[in-house]
Amino acid sequence: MDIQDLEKLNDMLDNESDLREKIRDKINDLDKKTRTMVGNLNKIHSTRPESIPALVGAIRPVLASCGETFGGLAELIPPHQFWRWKDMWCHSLRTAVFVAAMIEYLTNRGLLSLQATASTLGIKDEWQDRVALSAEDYLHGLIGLVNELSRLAVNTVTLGNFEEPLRISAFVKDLFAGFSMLNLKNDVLRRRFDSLKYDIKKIEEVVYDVSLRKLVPTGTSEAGQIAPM
Amino acid sequence: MDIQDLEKLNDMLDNESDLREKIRDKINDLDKKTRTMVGNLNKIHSTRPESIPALVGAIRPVLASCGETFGGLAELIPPHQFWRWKDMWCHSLRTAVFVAAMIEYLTNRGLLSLQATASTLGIKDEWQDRVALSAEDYLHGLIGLVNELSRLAVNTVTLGNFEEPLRISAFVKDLFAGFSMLNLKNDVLRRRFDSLKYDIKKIEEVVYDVSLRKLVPTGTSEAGQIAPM
Amino acid sequence: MDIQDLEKLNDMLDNESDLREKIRDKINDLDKKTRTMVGNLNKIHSTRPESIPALVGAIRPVLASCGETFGGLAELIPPHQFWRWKDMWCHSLRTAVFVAAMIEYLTNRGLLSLQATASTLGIKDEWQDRVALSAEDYLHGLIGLVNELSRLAVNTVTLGNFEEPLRISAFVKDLFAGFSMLNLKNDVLRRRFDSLKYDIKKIEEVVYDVSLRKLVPTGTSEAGQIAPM
Amino acid sequence: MDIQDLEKLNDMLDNESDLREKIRDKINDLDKKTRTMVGNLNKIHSTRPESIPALVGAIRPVLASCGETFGGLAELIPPHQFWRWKDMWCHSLRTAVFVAAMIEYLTNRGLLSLQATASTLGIKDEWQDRVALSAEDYLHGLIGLVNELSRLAVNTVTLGNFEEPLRISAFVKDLFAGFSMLNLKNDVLRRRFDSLKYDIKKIEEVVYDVSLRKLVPTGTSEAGQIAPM
Amino acid sequence: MDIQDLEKLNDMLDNESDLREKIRDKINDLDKKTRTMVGNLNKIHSTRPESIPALVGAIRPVLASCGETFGGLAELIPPHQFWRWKDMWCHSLRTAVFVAAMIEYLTNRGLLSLQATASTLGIKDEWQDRVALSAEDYLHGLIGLVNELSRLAVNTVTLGNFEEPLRISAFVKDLFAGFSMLNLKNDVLRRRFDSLKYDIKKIEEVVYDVSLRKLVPTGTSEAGQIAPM
Amino acid sequence: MDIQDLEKLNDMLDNESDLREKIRDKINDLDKKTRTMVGNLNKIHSTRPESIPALVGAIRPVLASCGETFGGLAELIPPHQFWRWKDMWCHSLRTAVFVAAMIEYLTNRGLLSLQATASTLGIKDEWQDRVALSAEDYLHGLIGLVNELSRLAVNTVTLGNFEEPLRISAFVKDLFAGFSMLNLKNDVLRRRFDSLKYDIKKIEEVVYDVSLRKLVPTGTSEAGQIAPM
Amino acid sequence: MSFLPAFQSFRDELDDHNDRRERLIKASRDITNIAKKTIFLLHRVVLESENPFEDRSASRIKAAKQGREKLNQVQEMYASLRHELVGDRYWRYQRQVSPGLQEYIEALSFAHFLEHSTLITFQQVQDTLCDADGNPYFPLTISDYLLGASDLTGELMRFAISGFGKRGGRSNALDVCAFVRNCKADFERFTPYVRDLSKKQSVTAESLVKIEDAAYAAVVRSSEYDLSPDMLDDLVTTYLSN
Amino acid sequence: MSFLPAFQSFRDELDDHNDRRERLIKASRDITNIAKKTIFLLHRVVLESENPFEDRSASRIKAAKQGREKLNQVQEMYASLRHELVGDRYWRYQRQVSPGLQEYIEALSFAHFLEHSTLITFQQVQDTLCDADGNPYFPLTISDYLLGASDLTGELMRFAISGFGKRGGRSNALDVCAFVRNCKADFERFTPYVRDLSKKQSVTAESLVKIEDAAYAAVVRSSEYDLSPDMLDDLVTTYLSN
Ligand SMILES: [Mn+2]
Ligand SMILES: [Mn+2]
Repeated sequence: MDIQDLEKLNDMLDNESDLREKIRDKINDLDKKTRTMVGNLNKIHSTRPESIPALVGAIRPVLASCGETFGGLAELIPPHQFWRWKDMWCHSLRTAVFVAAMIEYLTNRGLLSLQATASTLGIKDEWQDRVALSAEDYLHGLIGLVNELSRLAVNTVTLGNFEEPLRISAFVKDLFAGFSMLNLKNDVLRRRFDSLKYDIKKIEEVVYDVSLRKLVPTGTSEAGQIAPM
Repeated sequence: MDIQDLEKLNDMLDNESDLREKIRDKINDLDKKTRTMVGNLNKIHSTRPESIPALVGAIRPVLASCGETFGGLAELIPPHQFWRWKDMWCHSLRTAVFVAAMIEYLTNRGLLSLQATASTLGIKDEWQDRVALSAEDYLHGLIGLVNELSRLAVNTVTLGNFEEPLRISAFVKDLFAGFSMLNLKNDVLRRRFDSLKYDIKKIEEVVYDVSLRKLVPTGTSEAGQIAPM
Repeated sequence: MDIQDLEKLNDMLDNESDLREKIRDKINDLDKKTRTMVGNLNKIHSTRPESIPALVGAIRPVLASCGETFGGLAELIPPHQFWRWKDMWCHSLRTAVFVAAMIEYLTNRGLLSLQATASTLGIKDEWQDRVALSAEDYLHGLIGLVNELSRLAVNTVTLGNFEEPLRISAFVKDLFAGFSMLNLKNDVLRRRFDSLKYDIKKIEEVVYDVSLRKLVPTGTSEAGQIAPM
Repeated sequence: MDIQDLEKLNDMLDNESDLREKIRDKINDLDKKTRTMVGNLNKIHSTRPESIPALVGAIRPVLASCGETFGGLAELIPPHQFWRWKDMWCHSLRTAVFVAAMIEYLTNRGLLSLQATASTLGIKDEWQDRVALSAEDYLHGLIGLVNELSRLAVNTVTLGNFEEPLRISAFVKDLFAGFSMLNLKNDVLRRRFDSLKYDIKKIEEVVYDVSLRKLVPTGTSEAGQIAPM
Repeated sequence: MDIQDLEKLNDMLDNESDLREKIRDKINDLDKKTRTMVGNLNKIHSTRPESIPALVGAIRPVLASCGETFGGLAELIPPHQFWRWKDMWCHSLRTAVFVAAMIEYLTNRGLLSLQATASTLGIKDEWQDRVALSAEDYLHGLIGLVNELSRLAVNTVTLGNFEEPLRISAFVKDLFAGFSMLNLKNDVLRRRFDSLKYDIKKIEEVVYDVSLRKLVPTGTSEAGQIAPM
Repeated sequence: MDIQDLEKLNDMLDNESDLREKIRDKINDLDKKTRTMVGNLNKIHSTRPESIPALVGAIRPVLASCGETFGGLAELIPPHQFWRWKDMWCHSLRTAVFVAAMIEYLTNRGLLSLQATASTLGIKDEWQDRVALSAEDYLHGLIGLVNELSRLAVNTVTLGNFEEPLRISAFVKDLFAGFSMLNLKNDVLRRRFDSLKYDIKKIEEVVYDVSLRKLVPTGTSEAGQIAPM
Repeated sequence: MSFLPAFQSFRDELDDHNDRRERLIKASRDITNIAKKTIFLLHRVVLESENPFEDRSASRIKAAKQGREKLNQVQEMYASLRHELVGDRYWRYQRQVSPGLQEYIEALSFAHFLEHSTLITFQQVQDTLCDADGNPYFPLTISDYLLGASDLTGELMRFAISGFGKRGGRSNALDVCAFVRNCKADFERFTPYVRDLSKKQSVTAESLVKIEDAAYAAVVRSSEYDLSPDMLDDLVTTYLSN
Repeated sequence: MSFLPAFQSFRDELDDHNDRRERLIKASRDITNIAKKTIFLLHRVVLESENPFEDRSASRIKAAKQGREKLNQVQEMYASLRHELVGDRYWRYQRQVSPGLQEYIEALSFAHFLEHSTLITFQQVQDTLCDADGNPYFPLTISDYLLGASDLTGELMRFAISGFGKRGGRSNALDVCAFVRNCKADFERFTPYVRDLSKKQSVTAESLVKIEDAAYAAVVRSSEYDLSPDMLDDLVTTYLSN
């Protein structure tokens, strides 16, 4: 092997492995944040409606601070190498998407769009070729949201809140219709989409239980008309 | 090859395989005890609250006798070789931890600390370099406890005891919150911890079922107020 | 979960993962050295006898410097935890044993004893409970030596040196006889030892070829009489 | 090679391969029968209690006809060679054990003993050294029974029969307690036995569902008091 | 589960595992002997013809002592259970067959028949249903003999004995012709037999080398005319 | 499933499995013939040139009788299903090709063309869609021929025939040039073609040996001029 | 080098074979993709419709029609591949053709099920792979038919679960449960003959348990009330739409 | 169903991605086939030539030229795929692109070896994958370069063995032996960085042993005579052509 070539290759590989180390540091940062947020979000299952805003309020600043970390990442990643490195942080990113989407749901009972999610997470459009929110990661985050909402439907009833399951049901059905539009491969997303069907089934069962027990005051059941809890 | 060297090598190999045999004997002892205890503990799923103390009382002496076996092990293991052999008994040890922690729960509805578990099992501090209770094995035992408690939540309801699931729920959520604060690596322990969420979901569904049907007096969902069964 | 207990558990888990990182760094060090040495040793297959001493001379300082790395390891490993961590470096250690034994063979046509190997690698007796050379690792290194010597027998003939195969044959047969007297279990070591017979067959065929063609002075087939090259 | 020796060897090899062919034919016979029976037994999941006796009645003659096939096998197998050939039919035999045990359960809600199973299958004691029912095969058949009963517990409820799960629960727990007392090695049987706990959990959840909803008359949860369906 | 049935099952399982232990002890005995003999036989590759009888003489008593071990085995194995346990010792038995056949070759340049092998190893006809020498094991032993003879052909030339390869060639070809007449199935034996052609090729090349160089008196290539070495 | 469909499918499958059985019978026939022929051909390695014609003469009738078997096959195979079943007999067919090509070589020192091979084996053109000789099978047979010729090159020298290797060398080189024309996948044929290179190398070594020893009378070495042995 | 002409023709033959193999592999991938998209389409269309769970309802027939139209693309591809599979060639390239073909059969049988609530027959599948004169493009094998149809059970499981919350979804789960149970029973006898069918049967068994669990849940939930499941469904629906 | 527009765009994006992935897989298979054929061509042309084993001999240069010409097809394919791999896309579809690319590098490095008796450099490979202005079609990775070049050793082993009997073949075996030994040594340091390179190194080690055995055989055979190997070769050749 040519000596100069050898050295050039060596330099490239060293740079690459340095870079990997630095990226990993940033991701550790991000992981600490998502772990904290998920830990706090976990409390929604035992929190009464009136205390939810405070809970969400405590998470928001942490969520906002993610932008900084993504900014750090964007500085590290060389131009056009988004797809080269993204596997390293996609798990953390999906968790962050889940958190952002859950907070939006808890606040407005609505869906955070991809664009809005990216901006909530502080991911800037101009980083497109280095750090971006892909449709795939966004969709994984939403599936995480549905998983958690099916648990929430059960637990809000335990806490005596019989209207929330109806709202969850309406929201999740809409989301399911969206997912049904996609042509998926036999990949992870497909498998998670399949699992989503079980969440919907669970939610339907809760709705069935509370409907039949006539626990919903007449006239309030159209989801749109119910005030946020 | 030098004859003396050869003999030395052979001695080392022979000693090792003798020792392994003896350790295996001790572990067989231990296994017989844990199998008996687990067999008896299995009866909690069909035992009414008033008979639980007797059931637990019958297991305690067997649990106490484990100290003897660990003592035998500690005599066998050469100094400094805890880490060489511990894989041989870690499965049995984790089962013993599970038994000790379950008995504590059934008696006081509380968590047995690592220190208290070691002392219940008769593992002495001065054996540190030969036989010890590692954090990892302790945590594995606790995960086993949660697995079993989710089953218990289901079965106590079948037996007409609707309050126990609430206590289990409170206990397990507390434990889960603790686990969430640990920095677990992506290893077996993390994977088993992740699987806990299925147990929690199951317990939540039981609590949902009894709440929905108003089978527990209102206000009791704050578990702390319920007296032990 | 008790806060103090939690913190203690977390400290234990954190220390462990820090330590693992530091050990891995040391092993990377060691790997760089063994890779360099093996790379250089690889040249024996194309080096004429008169240049072998220079080649070996260039490797010796690197070999000597391993002691430093092992020293670093010995400082890192907590007392009594040799068996906990040794799997992490056993592959590198076995390569180092191979290098040391090959250098001894190339210099004196003799076998480096376990004791002498440990001392060549700078592994001190007083580290026994942290860093040591086990019989198993030593034997694995020797098997690596035989694998390489069978290739050497072929290549020295290509270089026009017809006597070296006779020495190799005598050395390897002696070593093989030694191995045959060990009580090996049916494990990795046994399997690698069984594979040695292919190396021996290959060496025998080389000796056959040079004997048949009378390329070595008659009577020299008793290897002892040949002076080192 | 000596001609006579050659011929003797060839005769031995030829006989063996003829025999294997004939045994395979018998096993194909047996397989056809077990496949028919399993296919019919599969209908229990969608059959109402009152039609079960007819279903079972249709299977009994097939089961009885197995004795003939085993008799054919017993004629083929040379004396003392039970252990040589038994692996060829153990899979089919275990299926047959499962069928016999299921039919007994469906008829009397009881366990068919090893002895009774052998006699139901028409395996005679005097064939001991050629065709016999080993403890291992019997136990494998029983595990298959439990696997199927956990499915049956679910499906009888779907058919509106809420009491059967209680009987299944009592039966399976009794069987499980029996298995727990066996000294199983760490082999296939142990692993299949360990998997039984999932079946038991599933059955317990069914019992929970019907108890919670008071779908069975109170007091009937002690299974012994329920008359066979 | 019936208590008596349970105990019977447990007894069966316990006896089996005791027996396995005892058989393993006997086989360890046998292994020690075969290992010693193989170790000694290994010396034929560097032993001059005149010293072969002494070498063989030293092995014969060990070989004779195998009968004792087989006798011990025959006492352990219950009637009719030859085929149940034989896999445990077939590896050792095949090695013993190899030793017996090699000694016969070295002494008389002839083939030891199956019958004669059994009697050399002290395996008695009346143990047929417990311990016997099957055609398969005998043939495996002979294949081991050919493997070793191809090595011997090479090494006798190195030792200056140019006639032995011719005898080996004649013997092996005769044996090969015999094997060719057997109706082997596509199993392990067939695969090992197919591999014999590499040994034969090697032997032919040795014969070629000595013929080409006229190292054997002309006319001697008809092996029958050569006196034993 | 539709009842009529069920029966139709069943009939088709039964026919298919009957057919498979009948084909297997024919192939057993064929195998017996090829085994006999290969066994006889094996004698060429120890047969002097003058006896080769007799040896070949004894094989020819067996070879001719293969046509009958192929005819039987052609009657069995349904139209257009050559590729469906051919895997069952391709091993035997390749052996038959090898035999035919070897006999041609031994008789005329020439290559039997694909067309001529098919006609020697009695495979008729009009069976094209049922039984045919594919290029692939023909080429496999030729590689088998080269394998055997490299062995023959060695053994003819042992028998004192120094001219045959030169003829073999010329023949095999031509064949190699042919094979080099092919674009192979990484499949079996490629692997066997690679192995063919070693055969050529072996033959070259024999030619080298005999050339340098000037054992070839000057003037006779141009292969074309040498009379068949 | 006297053998060259012969080997030149061998080369041409081998190259020809490899090129054809490549073409078929590519076509098979394309067919797989279309079939997969068709399956998603069917799920989508039928679940969005009014009466997805009513036998032979207009909406199911409409969904099936849309699926069939998409599958026409595949049929056209097979028509154009016809010369590559002529005579014996299907058997030679079976391993390349089967994956796409089985996926096609899965999609086709799903459309058929929606329309007729039955399992498509062997002949019906073969009929879709024939020219205008009824000559098959290639012989359909039982193996491809059974393995493709076996995959249908997985899609039916998804259909039953995701329709669970809709009106009639509970009784649909019971119907699908019976259908899949019959498929499993009918296929069983073919397992000794068809390679890999046992593996597919295990997957079917898993799907069946999932459907059984859903059917069970439907019955258990409604068992506390003294009304038929359908009436309960109506109650809930009325309730929610109030 | 307010989310439909968003999901419609996700569907388009996913379909687009899957279609591109399919196109690249197909292209990669085609490239692999051309590269494999080129390797056979190189073996064939060089072994049929007059002086296959003479450094920089006209016949070796001619063979290399023929190989390069065939590989032009591959370069044109990469040029036409350029838009599929623009910007970041190479990294996204690396797993689809690599197999064909590595096979191409193997073929290219074989041609290069025949012409120059050296290992083609990283830059030289990248240069073949650029447009007229020197802009690369996509970034060449070290991993593809090393894994492709590593496969060269297997072809060199075949080259050494099959040329063994020809004039100069014996010393060629010695030369190739040295070259492969150096490759193996040089590549070793990259193994911690490049996935799968260790496995390839094991294959190289096996090839090396085969070449060493051939070189050994050459020396042993000629060692009985007091002449240089080349003179012995000449003797044999003269002898045979007499
Ligand atoms: Mn599918
Ligand atoms: Mn290659």
